[in-house]
Amino acid sequence: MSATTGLEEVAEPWTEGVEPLARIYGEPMVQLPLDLYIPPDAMAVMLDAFEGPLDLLLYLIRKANVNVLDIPMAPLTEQYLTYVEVMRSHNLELAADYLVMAAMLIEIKSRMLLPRSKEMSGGDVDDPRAELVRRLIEYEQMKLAAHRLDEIPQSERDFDWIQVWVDKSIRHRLPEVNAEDLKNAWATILRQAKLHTHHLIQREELSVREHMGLILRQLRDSGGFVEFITMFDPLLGVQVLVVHFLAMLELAREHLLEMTQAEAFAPIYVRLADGRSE
Amino acid sequence: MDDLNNKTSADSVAIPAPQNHPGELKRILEAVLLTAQQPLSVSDLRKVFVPEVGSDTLRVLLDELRVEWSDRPLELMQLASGWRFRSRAEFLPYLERLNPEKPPKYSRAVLETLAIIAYRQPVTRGDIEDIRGVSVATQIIKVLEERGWVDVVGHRDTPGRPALLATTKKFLDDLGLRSVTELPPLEIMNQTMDLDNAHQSP
Amino acid sequence: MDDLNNKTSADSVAIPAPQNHPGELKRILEAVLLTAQQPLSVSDLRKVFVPEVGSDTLRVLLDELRVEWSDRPLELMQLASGWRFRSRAEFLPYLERLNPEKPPKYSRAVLETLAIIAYRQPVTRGDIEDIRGVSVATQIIKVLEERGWVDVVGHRDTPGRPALLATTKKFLDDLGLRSVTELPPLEIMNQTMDLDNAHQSP
Repeated sequence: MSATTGLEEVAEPWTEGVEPLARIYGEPMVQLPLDLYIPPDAMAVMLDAFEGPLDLLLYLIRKANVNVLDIPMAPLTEQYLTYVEVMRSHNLELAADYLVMAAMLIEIKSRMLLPRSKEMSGGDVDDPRAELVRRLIEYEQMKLAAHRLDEIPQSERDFDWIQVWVDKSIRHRLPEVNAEDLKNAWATILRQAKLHTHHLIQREELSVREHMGLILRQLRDSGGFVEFITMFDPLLGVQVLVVHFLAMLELAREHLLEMTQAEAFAPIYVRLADGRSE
Repeated sequence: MDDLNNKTSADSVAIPAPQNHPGELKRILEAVLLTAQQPLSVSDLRKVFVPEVGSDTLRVLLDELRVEWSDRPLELMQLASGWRFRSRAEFLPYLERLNPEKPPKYSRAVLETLAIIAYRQPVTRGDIEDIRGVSVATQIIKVLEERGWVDVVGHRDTPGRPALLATTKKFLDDLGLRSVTELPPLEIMNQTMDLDNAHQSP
Repeated sequence: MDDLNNKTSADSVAIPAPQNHPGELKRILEAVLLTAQQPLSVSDLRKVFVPEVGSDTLRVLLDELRVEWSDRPLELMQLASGWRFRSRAEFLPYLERLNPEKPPKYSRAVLETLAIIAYRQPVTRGDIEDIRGVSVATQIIKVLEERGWVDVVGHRDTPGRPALLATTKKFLDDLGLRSVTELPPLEIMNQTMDLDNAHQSP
């Protein structure tokens, strides 16, 4: 009976160093003991051992080997009160819960003495013990569940989670920049400059600036001196060609390149103005 | 003109290993799970891969990984909040020699309270007291809350609006469970407790 | 009650596998190293074994382990303070996707310099200094050049023949732009910012 093993283990925690109070297995008790002697020093250990009045009651019921559905209320109440009295007489701090339970037991016992009233529905009898039995059964169920729960392997106690070292320093992360950052940086520059007249940098203007860079790169990579028409790729479309041409004029205006033509209709040459080609 | 800058763009930052190969995917998963700070769900794990990898593919790979590790010192667990590696219980004695710190042990009062919360959730402190038949010290609930195993999930609409307690995902994770339904089934108490039948037999 | 716990934890912990077998020793070492939160020296590791295992034996086993892991996602490192597993660098990009960290940031000086080069290209260092009103450290240009975002596209035909800086294709790629024209448009000053006027001297 797995249901009983858990209880048995819990029912005997005070046996260490103290004479065992009871054995549930071994010699089965058919009758409740008529009187009860508890060694005084065992009492303190005992009080610790019980989780409360329900626990104590369960213990007494098990010790007596009685059917929980047919608890003999008189002897059980008597035993319970004896325990409680002993605890009190030893000035042990007794939780009020024990006294509440004592009152409940006495009440049930007295109701048992009254003639039982038949339910309207028929043969069922309203047993004054029903609520107590329900509670005992539910508590025992949870007590066992607690025991099972504790048997499940638990992190830290029974195993460790794995978290292998990640050494971030072995990867060099570069800062990330987005277009918005650049806009904000520009805004900061403006605020610093504290100037008030504005105009908008047009996309067209930027596009010309981009092409200025491209042309300079192209010239640089081809030795700084190329024929004008090779700078244009008709496949890129009219708009690009126009921007490219404007960029070239802008570069010429900024003296960044020179355009030369020996005579009318002769090939036009473009040369970097930094003089590297010379 | 595009080729002007080829030189610089070729220098780009360390390219991650190609992840299209299933074996490579599995190695990546393994690395991620071994280094993670918490259990990782399949949707967490999907974030790792660009281009995306389907959840089904990941589940297959996770199962393969679990099998691959089955005769190795760690085990890959599927928990309430995801997948995580843990050390096998058989190695605990060795690990303890290195870190002799004793893990927390809970009193019966704490364990019974935890059981009631786990099996009867959501419950109020009053419910717990009814079942246990004693008042529940604040300290007991606090121990469980601090462990991250129990938290308040609401309030019952009764006078005083008492807090409703339930177990957390961390509780399930720490016990290696995926769901509360994986808790050991409650003993169906034979109403007689059967002590008589079991032991009272000459 | 403590004895409840004692019993159960004793149950859950299987008896340690016999550790005399070298394969078993290696599995234990592996488990201990995978679980450890810090590097373990050989003398730390010796504490794990009862009966004792010699340092030489341990070193041989550690080397074997390192070789066994050489094609796996972790590597066993021998550091100044001991042995430790770590994830291989190639998996870091994946791990980062799971825990995105704030990337490092460029200083304001670098960002402003970059902004000026991007919006006003091609520009000389002198142009940048004019706009920012402060001198531009060589280091700043160097950072941008090393990143492959900026390069010299020519030289202005003025005294000193200063280098003309422009952004590269890699810059556009890294910022996810197709062209500089996709940079956000912005308002600028008419006068001071008008580089054309500034440098278009007769």
